[in-house]
Formats: sequence, structure tokens, C-alpha cells
Amino acid sequence: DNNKLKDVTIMLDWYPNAVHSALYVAKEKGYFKDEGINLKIEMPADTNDPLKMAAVGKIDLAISYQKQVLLSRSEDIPVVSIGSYVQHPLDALIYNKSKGITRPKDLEGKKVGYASSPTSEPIIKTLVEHDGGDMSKVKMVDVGFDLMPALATGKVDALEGAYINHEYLLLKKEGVNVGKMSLEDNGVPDSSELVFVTGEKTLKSEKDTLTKFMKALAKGQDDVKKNPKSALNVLLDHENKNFKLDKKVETESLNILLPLMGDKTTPFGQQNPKQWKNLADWMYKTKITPKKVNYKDAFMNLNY
Amino acid sequence: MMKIKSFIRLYGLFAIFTVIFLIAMEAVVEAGFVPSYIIPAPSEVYRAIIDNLSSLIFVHLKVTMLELGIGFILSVVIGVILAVAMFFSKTIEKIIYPIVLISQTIPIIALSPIFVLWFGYTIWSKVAVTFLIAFFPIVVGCYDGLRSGNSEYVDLLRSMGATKWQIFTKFHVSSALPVFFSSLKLAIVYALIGATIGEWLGASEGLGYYSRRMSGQLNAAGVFAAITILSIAGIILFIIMSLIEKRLLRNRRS
Amino acid sequence: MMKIKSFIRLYGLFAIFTVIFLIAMEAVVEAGFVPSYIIPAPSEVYRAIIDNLSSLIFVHLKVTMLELGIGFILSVVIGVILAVAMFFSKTIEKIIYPIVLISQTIPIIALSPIFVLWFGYTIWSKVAVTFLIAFFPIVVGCYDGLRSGNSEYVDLLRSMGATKWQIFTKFHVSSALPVFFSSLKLAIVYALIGATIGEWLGASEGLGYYSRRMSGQLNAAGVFAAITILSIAGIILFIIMSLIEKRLLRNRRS
Amino acid sequence: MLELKDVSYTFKDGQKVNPVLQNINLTIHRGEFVSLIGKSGTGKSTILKLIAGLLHADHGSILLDDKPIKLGDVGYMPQHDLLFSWRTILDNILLPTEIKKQKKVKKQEAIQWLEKVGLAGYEKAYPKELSGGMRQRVAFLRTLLTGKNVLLLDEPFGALDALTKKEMQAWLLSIWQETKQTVIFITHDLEEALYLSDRVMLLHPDDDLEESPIPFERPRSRDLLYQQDFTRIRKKLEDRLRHDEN
Amino acid sequence: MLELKDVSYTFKDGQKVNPVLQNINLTIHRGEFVSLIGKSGTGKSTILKLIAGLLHADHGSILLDDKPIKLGDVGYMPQHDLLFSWRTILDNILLPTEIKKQKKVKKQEAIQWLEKVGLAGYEKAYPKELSGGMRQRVAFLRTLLTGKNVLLLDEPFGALDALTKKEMQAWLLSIWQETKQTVIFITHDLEEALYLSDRVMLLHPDDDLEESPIPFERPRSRDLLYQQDFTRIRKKLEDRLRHDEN
Ligand SMILES: Nc1ncnc2c1ncn2[C@@H]1O[C@H](COP(=O)(O)OP(=O)(O)OP(=O)(O)O)[C@@H](O)[C@H]1O
Ligand SMILES: Nc1ncnc2c1ncn2[C@@H]1O[C@H](COP(=O)(O)OP(=O)(O)OP(=O)(O)O)[C@@H](O)[C@H]1O
Ligand SMILES: [Mg+2]
Ligand SMILES: [Mg+2]
Repeated sequence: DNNKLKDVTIMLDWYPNAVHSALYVAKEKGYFKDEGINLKIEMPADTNDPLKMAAVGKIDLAISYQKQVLLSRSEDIPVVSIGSYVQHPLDALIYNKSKGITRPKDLEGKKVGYASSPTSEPIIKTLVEHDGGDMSKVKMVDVGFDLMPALATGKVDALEGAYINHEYLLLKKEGVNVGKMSLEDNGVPDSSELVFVTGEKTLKSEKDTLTKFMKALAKGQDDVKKNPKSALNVLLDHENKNFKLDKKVETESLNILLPLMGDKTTPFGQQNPKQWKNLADWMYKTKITPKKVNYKDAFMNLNY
Repeated sequence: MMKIKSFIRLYGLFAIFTVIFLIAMEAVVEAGFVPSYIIPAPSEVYRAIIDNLSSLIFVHLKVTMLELGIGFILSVVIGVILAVAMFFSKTIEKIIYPIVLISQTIPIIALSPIFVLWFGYTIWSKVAVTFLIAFFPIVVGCYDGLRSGNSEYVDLLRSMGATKWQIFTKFHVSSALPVFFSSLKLAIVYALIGATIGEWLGASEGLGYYSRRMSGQLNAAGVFAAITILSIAGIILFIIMSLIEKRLLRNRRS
Repeated sequence: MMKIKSFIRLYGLFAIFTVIFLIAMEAVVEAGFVPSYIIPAPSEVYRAIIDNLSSLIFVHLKVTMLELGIGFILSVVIGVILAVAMFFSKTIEKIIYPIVLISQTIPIIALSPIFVLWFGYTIWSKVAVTFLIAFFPIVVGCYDGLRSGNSEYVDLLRSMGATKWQIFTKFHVSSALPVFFSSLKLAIVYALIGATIGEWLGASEGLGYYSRRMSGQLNAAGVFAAITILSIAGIILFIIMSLIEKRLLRNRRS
Repeated sequence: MLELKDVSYTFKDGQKVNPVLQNINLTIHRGEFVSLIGKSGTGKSTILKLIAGLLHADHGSILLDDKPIKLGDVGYMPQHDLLFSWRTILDNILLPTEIKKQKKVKKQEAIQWLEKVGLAGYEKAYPKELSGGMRQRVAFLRTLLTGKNVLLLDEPFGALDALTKKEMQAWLLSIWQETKQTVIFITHDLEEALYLSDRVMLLHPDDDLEESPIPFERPRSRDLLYQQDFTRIRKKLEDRLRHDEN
Repeated sequence: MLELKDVSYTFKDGQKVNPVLQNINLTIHRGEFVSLIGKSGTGKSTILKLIAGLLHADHGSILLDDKPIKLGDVGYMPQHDLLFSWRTILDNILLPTEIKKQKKVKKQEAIQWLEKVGLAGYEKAYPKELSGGMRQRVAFLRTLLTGKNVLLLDEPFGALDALTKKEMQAWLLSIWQETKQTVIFITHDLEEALYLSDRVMLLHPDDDLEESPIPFERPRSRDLLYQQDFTRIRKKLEDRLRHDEN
């Protein structure tokens, strides 16, 4: 009876990995179907594509970054976040321990690699200045697509934009002497790494469906929490057809992720207006957004 | 039998060279001069291929070849039509040629949202990229080939009262073949790159997709497994094109 | 004066076409058929260009042209040397040609870690990408051009006791020029793409870098500003190549 | 009737200007066989190209049956054989047939023509496999098979030995007598010109066209070549040509 | 001394096999002027290509002064003019000089040569600007300027009018008498063959090479052409050629 189901297309932030377990579990177990949803999962070419596609309604949902949502709104791209997926940053300062970095100030005279992102420089600036350092002494290097080789080959001393649950793990696995430093402990406001984004129009017309989506997904996330091992297997099995994921890395990744995906104070999916406000203020202060974004328009918590 | 023998004779040298190169690489990586997450040891790549052979060949290569096939055929058909139109009409040339050039100077990645918007995540977005990359050498080669014909022969045909179209079919088509084939050989290789890049714009199968995923995992052996298969496919396609060229240009030397 | 006039006459049509196209685009975007964050209105792009003109031209275009220049010259030099070596020696051909082909079937993105390892984030990593993309048409075009010479002329030179090298310089070089130039025109455009892509592998200046940065800032007008300048540069480079071709092949028709 | 009225032609290439023909007047009647002789480089081939419509006169007009000449009106055999290297001999001579859909020449017929010019068995060969004289005969056949009423032949038998040339001449005359085509024939062989033509036009370097009617009856026999009248005209033409020496 | 001993040659192209020459024997002495005549397609040009070293005999040997012939030993003028379209006339005739570094011919000298063949002022022209006969003269000059002791000329004066041909012949003879080069000359013009040569070799289609010595003293005057001895030999050769008809 697929005919009665409503097609919902979601575009991932990146290729499937541990963070997407809930999606695959919910799909596998039929939670979406139960809600009358036939979920289609797509993968993006570029990290900026999902937002645009959601804005034009080409897709119903996108997994994107909270910062990107605010940036989009400042560029008049009509997207709204309807739920938080990873409620805290995965992004951290990943550095080469053997380069004598112990605190942000130590970045002075060092090279920091980043991936053409407009937020990287302000983040490092905030970090360094919060520690009383001088940003002008830090050399920022745009390393294009490839963060990991840049650090691994010693072309840079630290990375901004690398994830604690992915790049950090992989670099460690390859024997690079890496350390990580949290951003939110060093002056950068807390933010949701991943959020669910939809277009304003879609939100208006499909609010119901979207709510159901969140509901089904929350169920999936519950299962993941209860039994991470089997959840991961669902993902690995699904991907196995075409592509083998590294089970060890993904397991570790999921361990890091789970505490960040909803706790007692903020349940899974819930968005904290305070977090939005602080982030929007910081982005304006650091000139990432050319104008002050009305953070209240940028998100909406659905009731499910 | 003859064919196989001559093939071995022809490419034996390359094979020997390759083997020496691979052994050297193995030694270099083994000795730790190059980290294996950047350039993997050939033995690792070999294992990565063998372990995933059936999925590499029957899933990923198959899909990439399909994209390449459709894209290449479209490139040839549309590329030739454009070149011929430009050959017949200066007006069309003046309008088309700049557009063709512009199409090449736009970085594909900048087009990705547009392609996705138009074609979604179907095979057509990959075909579009393949086409975009492969049709350029065909247009330029075909057009230059058509223009390069010796005018004495054209005069002879004109004196017979041949129409423009007849001069085109009886003379220019044949005289353009050498340059045209030169460009077809480029185009088939570019079509392969095109299909690979196209897969980066969103795909769930194909060798380009595979290599990108592996690269995201810092799995160099996996990346090179895909590259190895791509390279072999590229060489085979090129050889096929060259054989067709040889065949059709057999009676050329005057 | 004459030159300018004939230029206007030649490209006037394209200009008219472009103007119509831009007006249509403006209307389409204005009317909201296409959101301006996917395809920006031409007027926005114009403003984005004008507002940043000096940095676009004197910083980014300059850097991209420098990368292109070095990469293109290297492509021509090395491409021609390889083609000539292949022309003179079947042995070299059998070894080199497959390597050249392999170099083209490897997705650049897969090479990016290697390039980073070897060249870091200096201009040389971009030059390397430029070279890698542009030298292929030159090798194929130059080699095919050299082989296409009418053998009667070769016989004549042989009868004069000309050495292989003399036959090469007196005959093959000249007879290869048309195909060679056809490939140079491709190569110059590819070199531009190469420089752009090279900048994506890590850069702090250049139009490729600029477009990527703008794309990261979701500034579509900025992306298209860079693309516009890239396209104009591409067309100008192509025209320059065509003029050189025309000049050198002037006395060709027999 | 073919008329050249006050025709002038100048080759121009950038700065270089080479005025080749000036105020040429020539009238050729239907069915006439006219030879064009003259020193090398005086412009004989250029006149044929003008009549074929390949070049356009700077001044004057060229009329065929009172209408300006246009491409495709006449059969033209250029001085170089210009065979298509990728076509077999048979396909080369069938080329005009492919171009003009009416007056189809069948393959079988074409093979018979090949036999007549001594190229039996060569229909499937490629031009590179032929000797110079053989190529010329193929080019000649190709012109013949255009089936036009006016044939312009630029040194068609130049590369042939005396014997083959004689055969070709006899054969050309027999065809001509049958079909009553108009023929303009460039040659450097005075004997040939006299033997074949109704009229011989001598093109002087100063662009003067000197006419010599050849009054012998047709059909002509080879013995003619040794008759006094014949040698007298030949001698006269030789003198006239020699006159151009200075 | 140039010797062809039992030379055979067969054109092969895949399946097609065309045995052109069989057991050809020919000895030419230093300084001799030998003409090669015969029906179109008998293999005259092929013989020259063999001597030039461009083709390799299947059997037999070709010796120049007792050493096997090799490329570059002789000056060869092919039947097609084969001028390089991208070189000026001057650069075309200077080509052999560029190739062989010894025996440099100076530009000034080359221009004088051009004047001698009636092409004064054409040194900067390109081949496409020349008439057929003019191109042939350029190709002829180019061969001459190889400066070799043996010249192989394949119908060098075929596209020339009688007058120009006569001039060229006289001129060739004067050069030959001066330099004592060995010349092998292909022509279809019997008069020309007889007038120029010490010996005329007639190549029959059955590959028989028939020798006719031409006993006239040198230097020869043009009057020779009308002497009885001359016409007798000419007649004889014509008969021999006609003999090949069947
Ligand atoms: N394309 C051209 N450009 C410039 N000059 C040319 C061109 N073609 C021919 N000429 C010149 O025109 C003149 C006449 O050439 P044409 O070919 O008509 O001579 P011709 O009488 O046929 O000579 P031949 O008997 O040698 O064939 C020559 O002086 C030649 O240099
Ligand atoms: N490349 C080739 N392949 C095959 N056959 C060839 C080739 N070249 C010449 N022949 C054949 O060899 C024979 C002799 O050719 P050649 O050119 O020597 O004749 P020729 O005596 O010079 O004739 P002509 O007087 O017409 O120039 C011809 O029958 C021709 O068909
Ligand atoms: Mg002529
Ligand atoms: Mg010959």
C-alpha cells in the first residue's frame, strides 16, 4: 500500500555514517511507514547544496548545520530549522600534539587548515583572543576539500572544521598524534552541529508531515540509544551493498555522538532558543552574517 | 590467436614497466617513505580490489559505464551537430562558439545546484556532466577538421554543381575524419572523467562515488582500487577508439 | 581601427544574443521563476563584479592567470616533448601512452592528498593540476598531427637523404600544425579549468578560490561574478590561440 | 553557345596582385572542339576555371546560351588529377553521378568505361595504387561522366605515352562525334591540338587570343598528321609561339 | 656506374598483390644520359623509386659504383611536383641545401636559377600561386640543387609548352655537359628522349627492357630533329611501342 504513503525526500549533510543511524533504523523498522511516510534519502555534492534544494522545495528536508541556517537566512534563503539532530558541536580544534599546542594561545605562529568555510577564521579568532592571544600571528591556510591529509602530511599544525567523531578518529587510527580542543569551552558559543532544515513554503504546507517525520525519527533514535550495536548494524548492512564502512570507527563515532543527540534537559530534536540567539549574536559580531538575523524566524520546534 | 600475440608484443613493454613500477612502489611504501594513507602499497590496493571485486565491477563500474555510454553518445551526436551547424553558418558559429567556450570555463561544482535542480539525483545529472565535459573536444575537433579540407577538392565538387551539403558529405566528412578521431579519443577519456565527477554531485553507485567515499574514510587503498579500475577502463576505451580510427582511416595515405 | 570594426562585425551577433539572454534572465529571476540564490539576476552579478572589480582582476584573476600561464607552458613543452618522443620511438610510445591515459582517468580529487604532500599549498600544486589537465590534449593532438603527414612528402625528403630529425623538422612539424593547434585551443581552455580546480585543493587567492569562498558564503552573485570573469578570460585566451593559429597557418591551402 | 566578353581576372592575395587575364573575348559554338594553347603561366587554366564558374571575372561576362554561367553547367577536368584518396577508382568516377541525381550512370556501365581507357580490373583499387598516367585517365573519365554538354579539359593526356594518348584521342573524338558536346581542350602538344580541334586559340602572354581555324574534314585519319597542310599550320603556330619568346 | 641486377618488385597491400617488375637488368655508366620510355603503368616510376632507395627490391640488387644504393645517393624528382605548400618557392628549392649541409647553395644563386627557368620574381610566391608548368619547373630546380651525381627525373617537362620545354631541354643539356652528371629521364615524348639521350630504354609491359643507342654526336643542334637518321630511330621506337598494343 505504498501508494497511500507520502513521499518525503531528505538530503543528508554528507555520505551515510554513524550519525544517520536513526534514519536508517526508523526506515528499516517501518516507523516512517507507520506515519504514512515513504522516505527517500539523497546525498549531496557540496555541503551547501542541501539548504538550497530545501529552499526551492526540490527536497523536503535537509540535514545541515545550524550556522549555515543562519547564514542562509542572512542571504535571504528561506529555510527554517525544524529540529536539532546533534545538539552540540562536533567541530573542534584538532591539532598535532607534537607541535607543542596545549591551549588556544599556542596557535600563534602555527598554521591552521580549514576547508574554505567562512566560519573557520572567526572561530579561531574567537578561540585565540579568548585565551588572550594575537590572531594576527596565526596563519590560516585554506586547504580545500581535504582536511586530513593536510594535517597528516604536516602541511598544517591544526585543523578547524574537522569532526571529533570522524577526522579525529581516522587520523588517530592512522597513527597521527592528534589532540582535540573543544570550541564551546573556549569562547565560541554552543551550537547544534546538525539540524533538520526545510523550506519556508514546505513548512507551511507540510507541517503535519514534517511533524510525523520527527516523531518517527525520534522513535528510531530511541532504538539507537537502547541498542547502538544493532542500530549500527542496520546502517552497515544498508551500506554494505555498495560500500563497506569501517565498523570500528563508526562504533566509536556513535559512542561520541549519542550523548550529544538529546539528554534530559533537551530531549532529542528539541531546539534551544538561547542557543540560537547566542549563535546569531556571535555570527553578527564576527561579521560572518552581514546583517543581524532574526533568530526566532530561523527555527521552529514541532510538537510530537 | 594472432591478435593476442600482437597485443602482447605491443603492450608487453608497458606491462614490464608497470610491474617494475609496482614493485618499486611497494618497496617505497613498505620502507615508510610515503605514508600508506596517502599512497597505498600496490599489494594493499590489489587486496582492496580483490575483496570488493564483484561490487566494483558489477555495481560501480557498470553504473559508471552506463553514464559514460549515454553521455558520450550524446556528446558525439550533439557535438557533431553543433560543429556541422557552425561549419555551415558563420552566424551560428558566432553565437554558438562563445557559448561552448563559456560552458567549459564554468567550474562544474558551481553548476551542481543547477544540475540537481534540473535533473534531480537521477542518472541524468551524471550524464549531463559527462556530456558537458566530453562534447567540447568533439565540437572543436569536428569543426576544425571540417574547415581543414583542401580547397581544390571543394572546387572540383563545386564545378560539378554539388550543393553545399553534397560537398560536405562527399568531401568534408571524409577529410575531417583524422582530426575528428583525434578528438573522439580525447572525448572518450573525458567522458570517463565526466561520469566520475558527475557522481560526486550526488550518487549512490559508481566508481566516482566509490572513490569519494573511500577518500572520505581516509582509505587510500580503496581510492586507488577504484582508480585502478577507472584507469583500465579508460585505456580499454581509448584502445577501442584507436582501433575504430585505424579501421576507418585505412585507405587514407595518398 | 579596421581590427576593431571587424571584431564588432564578427562578435556583434554574439553580443546581441548575450544582451537578449541577460535581459531574459533578469526577467526570469525578477519574476521569481528561479530563486536568485541558485541563479542570481545578471544585475546582481554585475554589481558583485563592479563592487569587487579591482580585487577580482588584480588579485584573483592575476593569480589564476599566473597558474594558468606556468601550467600551460609546461603542458606545451612537456606535452610536445612526449608526443615527439612517442613519434620517434614505438618503444617509448608503448610505455608513455598508457601512462598518459592513466593520468587522465584518475579523478583529481583522489590526487589531492598526493599533491598536498608534494607541493604543499604553494602555486605548484595548482600548476600541477593545470598541467595534468592541459597536457593530455596536447600529447594526443601533437602525436596524431605528427602521424598524419602524407607519406609522399616524407619519401621525397628521404630521397634527399634527410635524417629522421630533418624529416621531422622540415615536414612533420609543419604538417602537424593544424591538428596541433586544434589541441592547443582545447588545452588553453582546459588549463583555465585546471587552475580553477587546482585552487579548490587549497589556495588563498585566485578565481577558483574566490568562487568557492563565495559558494561557502551562499553568495550566488559572487560565485557568478567569478564565473563571468573566468568565462571572459577563457574566451579571450581561446581567441588569442585562434589568431595565432590563423597567422601561422596562413599559407596552408594548396 | 559559350561567350566570354571582355573578361578580366586578377589574382589578389593581401598585398600581392597578379593581373592574369585582361579583356579576353572568345565565342565557342555548340558542338565545337576548341584547343587552348600558350606558354606556361599565361592563364589557360585560369580561363577554364572562370568558365567552370570557380573564379569570378573582375570585369566582363561569361555566357552559356545567353545566360550567365553558373557552377555545375559544365564538366571540368582540373590540371591536377584530384582523385579522392579514400574512394576506389570506381567510386571516384561515379562521383558526378552521385552529385547529379538525373542521368544516372550504372556501376556496370562505369566498369565498361574503365575497360575502354585500359583500366580493366582496377575498379576496386585506390588512387595510390595507380601510376600517374592511370590517374589521369581516371580523372578524365570522371569528367566525361558528368554528362555535361560542355567539357573543359586541362591537359587531359599530358602524362600519357604516345600510344595510349593516341587511343584516348581517337576515343575522345568518337565520343564527341556521337554526343556533339562542346569541348575546350588545353594542351601543350600542337599535333594533338591540331588533330582534334575545329579551332586552336593561342593565348599570348599579353593576353591576346589568336585564332587559327583548322579546316580539315571530319572524321580525320591519323594520316592527316603527315599532310602538308597540317604541317604548315603546325609550323605557323610554332612560329607564333616562338614569337612570344622575347 | 649504376647497376640494376635482376631486380624484381611487387606491390603488396594486404591481400592485393601486384607484381610490377621482374628481373630487370640495367647498367648505366657515369655521365650517361638515359631515357626511360614505355606505356603508362609499366613501372617506369617504380624503377626510379627503387633506384632512389624509396622502395626495396624484393630480389636482385641495385649498385651505385659497386656499393648498394642508399637513400640520399641520388637526386630524385617525383612525378607529382610535391611542393611544400607552406614554403615559398625559394625555400622550396633551397630544401635539399638545408638537408645536406655541404654544398651550400646561396640564396642569391638560387634566385639566379629561378630566373634561368623563367620564374624571375616568383621567389617569394607560394606554390598555390603558380601554374602547373611553373610548379614543375620549381620541382625540377629543387632536384637539380641536390647537387647529386645521379639525377632521376620523372617526366620533368610533361606539363610544359613546346617552347618552354625546348628552353628547359637546352638548358638541362648545357648543365649536364658541364657537370657530367648521370641522368635517368622518364618521358612520353619520343623526340625529347631521342634528342637528349645517349641511350633510350623501352620498358615493355612484359618487363623486357629494350635498348636503343642514340648515336648522334654532342653537342646536338635542334636541326637533328629533322634529320633522316633521327626520324628513322624515332619511327622504329614508335613501332616497337605499338607492338605492345596487343
Ligand atoms: N592562386 C593564385 N594566386 C596567385 N596567382 C596565381 C594563382 N593561380 C595562378 N596564378 C598565376 O596566374 C598565372 C596563370 O596561371 P594558369 O594556371 O592559368 O597558367 P597556365 O596557362 O595554365 O599555365 P600552365 O601551362 O603552366 O599550366 C600564373 O602566372 C600564375 O602565377
Ligand atoms: N602503391 C602502389 N600500390 C599498388 N600498386 C601500385 C602502387 N604504385 C604503383 N602501382 C602499380 O604499379 C604499376 C606501375 O606503376 P608506375 O607508377 O611505375 O607506372 P609508370 O610506368 O610510371 O606509369 P605512368 O607513365 O602512367 O606514370 C601500375 O600498374 C600501378 O598500378
Ligand atoms: Mg595550367
Ligand atoms: Mg610514372
